[in-house]
Amino acid sequence: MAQMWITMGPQHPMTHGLWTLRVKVDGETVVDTEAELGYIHRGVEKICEARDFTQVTPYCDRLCYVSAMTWANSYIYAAEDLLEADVPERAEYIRLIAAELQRLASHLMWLGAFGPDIGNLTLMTWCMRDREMFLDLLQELGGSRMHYNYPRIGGVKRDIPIGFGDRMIAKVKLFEKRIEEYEMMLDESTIWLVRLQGVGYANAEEMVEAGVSGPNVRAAGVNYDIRWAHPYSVYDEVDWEPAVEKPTSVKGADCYDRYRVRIEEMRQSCRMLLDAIEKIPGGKNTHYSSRDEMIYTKAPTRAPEGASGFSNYECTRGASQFYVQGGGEGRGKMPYRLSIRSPMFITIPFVAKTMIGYKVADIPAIMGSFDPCIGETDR
Amino acid sequence: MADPGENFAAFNSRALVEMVGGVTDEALKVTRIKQFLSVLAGRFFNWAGRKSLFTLHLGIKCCAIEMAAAATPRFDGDRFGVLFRSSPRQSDVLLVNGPISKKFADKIVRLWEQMPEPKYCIAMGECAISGGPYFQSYNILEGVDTVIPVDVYIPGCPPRPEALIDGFGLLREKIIRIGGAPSSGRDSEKPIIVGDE
Amino acid sequence: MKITLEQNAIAVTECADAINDRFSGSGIIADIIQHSNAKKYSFVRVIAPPQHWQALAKWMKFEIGVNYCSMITGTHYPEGGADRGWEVVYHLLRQPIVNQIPDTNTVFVAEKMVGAQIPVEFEVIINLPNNDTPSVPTVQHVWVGADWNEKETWDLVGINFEGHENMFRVLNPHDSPDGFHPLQKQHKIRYHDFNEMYDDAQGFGRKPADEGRVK
Amino acid sequence: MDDKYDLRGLIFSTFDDLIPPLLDGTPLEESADSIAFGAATFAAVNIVFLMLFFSQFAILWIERKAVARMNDRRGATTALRSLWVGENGVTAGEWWNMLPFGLGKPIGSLNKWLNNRFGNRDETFATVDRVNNRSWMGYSIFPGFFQNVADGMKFLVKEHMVPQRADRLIFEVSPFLIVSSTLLILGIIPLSSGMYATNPDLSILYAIAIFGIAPIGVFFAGWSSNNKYTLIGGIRSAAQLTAYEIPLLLTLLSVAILTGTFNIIESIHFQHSAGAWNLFLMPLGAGLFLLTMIAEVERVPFDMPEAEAELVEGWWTEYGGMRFGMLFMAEYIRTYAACFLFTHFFLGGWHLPFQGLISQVPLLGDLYLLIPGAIVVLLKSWLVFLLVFVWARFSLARIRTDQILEFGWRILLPLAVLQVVLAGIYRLYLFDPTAMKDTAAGGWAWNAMGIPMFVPIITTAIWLGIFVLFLNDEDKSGNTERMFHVYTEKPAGTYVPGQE
Repeated sequence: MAQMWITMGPQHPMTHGLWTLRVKVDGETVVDTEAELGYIHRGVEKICEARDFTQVTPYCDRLCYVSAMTWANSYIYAAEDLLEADVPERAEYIRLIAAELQRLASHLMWLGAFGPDIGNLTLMTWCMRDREMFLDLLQELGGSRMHYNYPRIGGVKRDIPIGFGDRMIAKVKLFEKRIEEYEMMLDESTIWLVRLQGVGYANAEEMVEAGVSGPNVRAAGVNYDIRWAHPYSVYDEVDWEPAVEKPTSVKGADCYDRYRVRIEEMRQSCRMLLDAIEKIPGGKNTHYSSRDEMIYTKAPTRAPEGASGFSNYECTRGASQFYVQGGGEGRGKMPYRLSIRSPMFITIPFVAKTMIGYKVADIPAIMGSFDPCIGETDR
Repeated sequence: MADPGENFAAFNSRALVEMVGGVTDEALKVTRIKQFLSVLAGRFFNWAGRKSLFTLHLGIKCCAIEMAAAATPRFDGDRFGVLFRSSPRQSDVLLVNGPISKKFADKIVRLWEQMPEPKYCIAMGECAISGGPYFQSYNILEGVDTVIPVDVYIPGCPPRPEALIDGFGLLREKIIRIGGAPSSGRDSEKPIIVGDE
Repeated sequence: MKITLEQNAIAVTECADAINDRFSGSGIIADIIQHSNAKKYSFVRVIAPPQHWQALAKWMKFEIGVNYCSMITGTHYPEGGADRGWEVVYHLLRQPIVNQIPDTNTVFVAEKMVGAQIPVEFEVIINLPNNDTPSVPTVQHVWVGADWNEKETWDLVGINFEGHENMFRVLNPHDSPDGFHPLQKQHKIRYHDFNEMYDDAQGFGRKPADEGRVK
Repeated sequence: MDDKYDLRGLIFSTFDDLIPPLLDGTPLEESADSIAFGAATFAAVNIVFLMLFFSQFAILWIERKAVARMNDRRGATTALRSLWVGENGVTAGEWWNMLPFGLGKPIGSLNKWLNNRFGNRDETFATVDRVNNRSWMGYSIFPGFFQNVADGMKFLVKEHMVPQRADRLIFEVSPFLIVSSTLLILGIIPLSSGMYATNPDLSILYAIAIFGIAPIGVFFAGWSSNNKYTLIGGIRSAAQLTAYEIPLLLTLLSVAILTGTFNIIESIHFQHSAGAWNLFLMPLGAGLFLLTMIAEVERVPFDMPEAEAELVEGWWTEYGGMRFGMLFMAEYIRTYAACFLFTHFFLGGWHLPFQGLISQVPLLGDLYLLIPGAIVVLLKSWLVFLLVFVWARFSLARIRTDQILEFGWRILLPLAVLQVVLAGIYRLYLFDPTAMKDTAAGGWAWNAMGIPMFVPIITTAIWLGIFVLFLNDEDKSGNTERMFHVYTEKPAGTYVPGQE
């Protein structure tokens, strides 16, 4: 049969954003693929060269629209490396709580978007319903639904409100039950299993070689999580285990493994949250004023000439890294060069090649299981 | 355009011939027939058109997530007939929810041209209105209204889903006025800005 | 579970020493630098001349197991002097691949990791002379992950990667003018000093009302 | 047993009484009977068709609201009142004043009275009511029912666009092919024994033949749009329908074998006269019929031809405006027809549940039989739609193309053959034709071994047992490892804060 190229995107339900996947199909089988990015390239790196170190944070929020808090945190750690700031421990705890809440919201958004990819619309509304719980909690911290601008160099913007801890515990405990509901709906449905199992194999070594990171490699059995490999917040003090999937095939992880590993990661986030809110220094029912030394330490605003800062952060989709160079003639307040490493930028071309050999109907399943986010990819 | 002064009793074949028959241009003929229909069934079609706003399922950036949230349990845009269709042929509203880069500019114009009249455009969020935080960028247009006409602006970064729903409400208010007028003939109509008293 | 500071120090020292021993006379210098954020972990910073970069990359990959090329940063220093007009920074990781064999159930404890299992960060800095055609040898065939990173660095910063196959613009539009690389410092951002960064290829300029206005 | 209300007979006798006297003395006198017959048929056909067509809005509404409940939402709330009360306080105008000759004055005064008496303009929750499109006093009558009316009317005024390089003739023709063939199905669907448009002898065959036309239209539409998504959708549709038509035909063949007729109405009569609905005699057949019908009308989980995730909107991607509206409507009419056919073949048509037993009770029995058959049929169909089609659509995922074909050829086809054999055995060896009775009480033709209704009871029990067996026979040990094998040192979910 003749082969033909199909252009999927930029406006296509499969893409979860704006990018183009060009697929060469032979009947229903994918023969070749090409990924094309850049539809929302915004030049954040260039704009940030004209911003203060503090003014960069909102742009980092907007890098990835479903996990704003983790991206802002990632930048903050790079800036703290550059400016040599000290962070109070309570602030680190609050950052951990905020990041894990964001991880829950982000994974729920992923599961919600993954449902329609496979054809299950109910999953989307259920996940978005539960996501609102965590958005409410994050809103108490940052004041906004999506872009919080919450962490500061040397601390956080404001302390957790009174009652936040109790509300969070209640919601997290409720959510742990909801995870079981999802599993009941999905894992016990044969259609869900046959759509995901044995589809989209990705080998661990190839993935690491290609630069894929985060839950996608943990699904293939690589127990690498920056939260323990290069601990940055107080992840070494709270109770958790990295969620790693044991692959059932030598070919690596399939879509089902990637789905399971994220479900498990949500469980681990719940566990972490419940522990962290108990262990937080100063207590969960205390509210310090916004410039209190418990949550904020004043950091220098000017970076020394030639200094550089680097952060390696476990974002919801993998390792997000920031590299900040300070200094320059008379412009020590602004980064001379801000470089952003997005996990999905390297993953998307890899995933495009992963699809070869599967059916057209598997394209959304494979693509969705890798959790693409184009905001951070195109920067 | 539905004019309240038009006589509704004017429905007979002669009127149709008078309005349409003399025109040879195909496109104009179609427009005339549509005009006639909208005069004919005026209110009813206007009501139908504003109560059933199918939105193109186009997610550009942050606001796309709020667009999705507006369709889900807490906000439930379905109450007002706001559904999301993936094909531009079947949608009425182009919801631009993010910055328009130079690479995407001609694509969004094409999407807009693929949508059948009457169609409406909502610019959601700062990026679509003016470039937003990226107004200085080398790759971002200063708002989607540089390439396609916009009916409603919803400011916010991103606007909350309530604001989006309010934007749809204001668009419906506008449709009461303009009816199914083709998008190219609406230049005199002032765009609506949500929250602007 | 975590990698302790002691484990980190041992691994970093081993790696830095190994690089310094192997490439002692070639101008490649490996240092141990401590992060000043978070938990104050250390990493290896290698400063290498461009001509030895490919050899160093292959050696690092196959001898000390650096299997992960995570980020490539190009920087333009128009006033950096004759030797440092451009800088390319590679961030590499050594990340252990364990327990990928099916039907095994090895429980994995970070505190017990030794030797080459311990993850280490590397930062390789390559300074390029101040000219119009900065170029470094490609490491596309060493790490698959370097492929698109190099494409991006060429697209945005304009650093040529010698021997890179299938180079194309990934983020900027394909019809951008030749030689337009927005992150070079001669391009000012809009509204600061210049009306436009470059002649608009597609003709989507600013709105007429804003013309001539400098914010 | 025939339905108590013989509307068709009433129409025919009325026309027979009316028309011949009118034509007395005219040249048409000799053919007066044929004219009366024609006019009566015309009236009956129109009444039945309109009933079927407009009751379709009910299933659209049922789907919308049921889905909303499953998704934890409210669903559409559009009330007809918003026709004259505009948006955000901007009134849409008093359209009744524009009608000629003051025809609309009563509507205006009625509306004024309603607004004065029950209006929510100055109520405490006026905003809430307005936001929720509620009606007077915050009450909402069939909330969202008129949403589908609005959708349909809107499609009417949309621009008609043909893609530039489409095969214009076929592109324009195929929606009509689909819609007209779909409407033909409604022609043979009886609402009750006294209410049907036409009743050909081989109506089962006719229904299946007509169901087979629309796929050609689908393929035409997919091909002519000159779009790769529609092309793939059309080809998928052709492959899927071929794979599922054959089990469907075999299932209907087994229905015909069991009931001994190819006529829908007679097969319904058989179910009552013999004493048990077909559902209890051939649960396997009912299951096969539902599965193949879901595939036939292309709904989740078998909606590959319009898989939204990979093919933007499937084979109708390029259709907009009223063409799309008609296709959408045709889709639902097909679904609705499938529900009717299931009701007729397996759920005993217009017969009430336990009609044989309850009709024996002195007073209650008479009242029970007074329920019109058409209502029973409609309720049963809506229930089938709600419990099978909607529920399946919104709780299951979509199957892949190769899986759907494999399922059709390798599983459904052998099962359908098995069902044909079973039906033959039932008819030949277990059926007692002497015990059939066409009375309100029905017959007892399925007695065996001296136990009344032994055959349906034992059949249902066996198939229910097999179903439960399959339900519980998930290979727990094997599957558990595959399902929940993410491992950690301490299993998640078991952790209690503060305890180590």
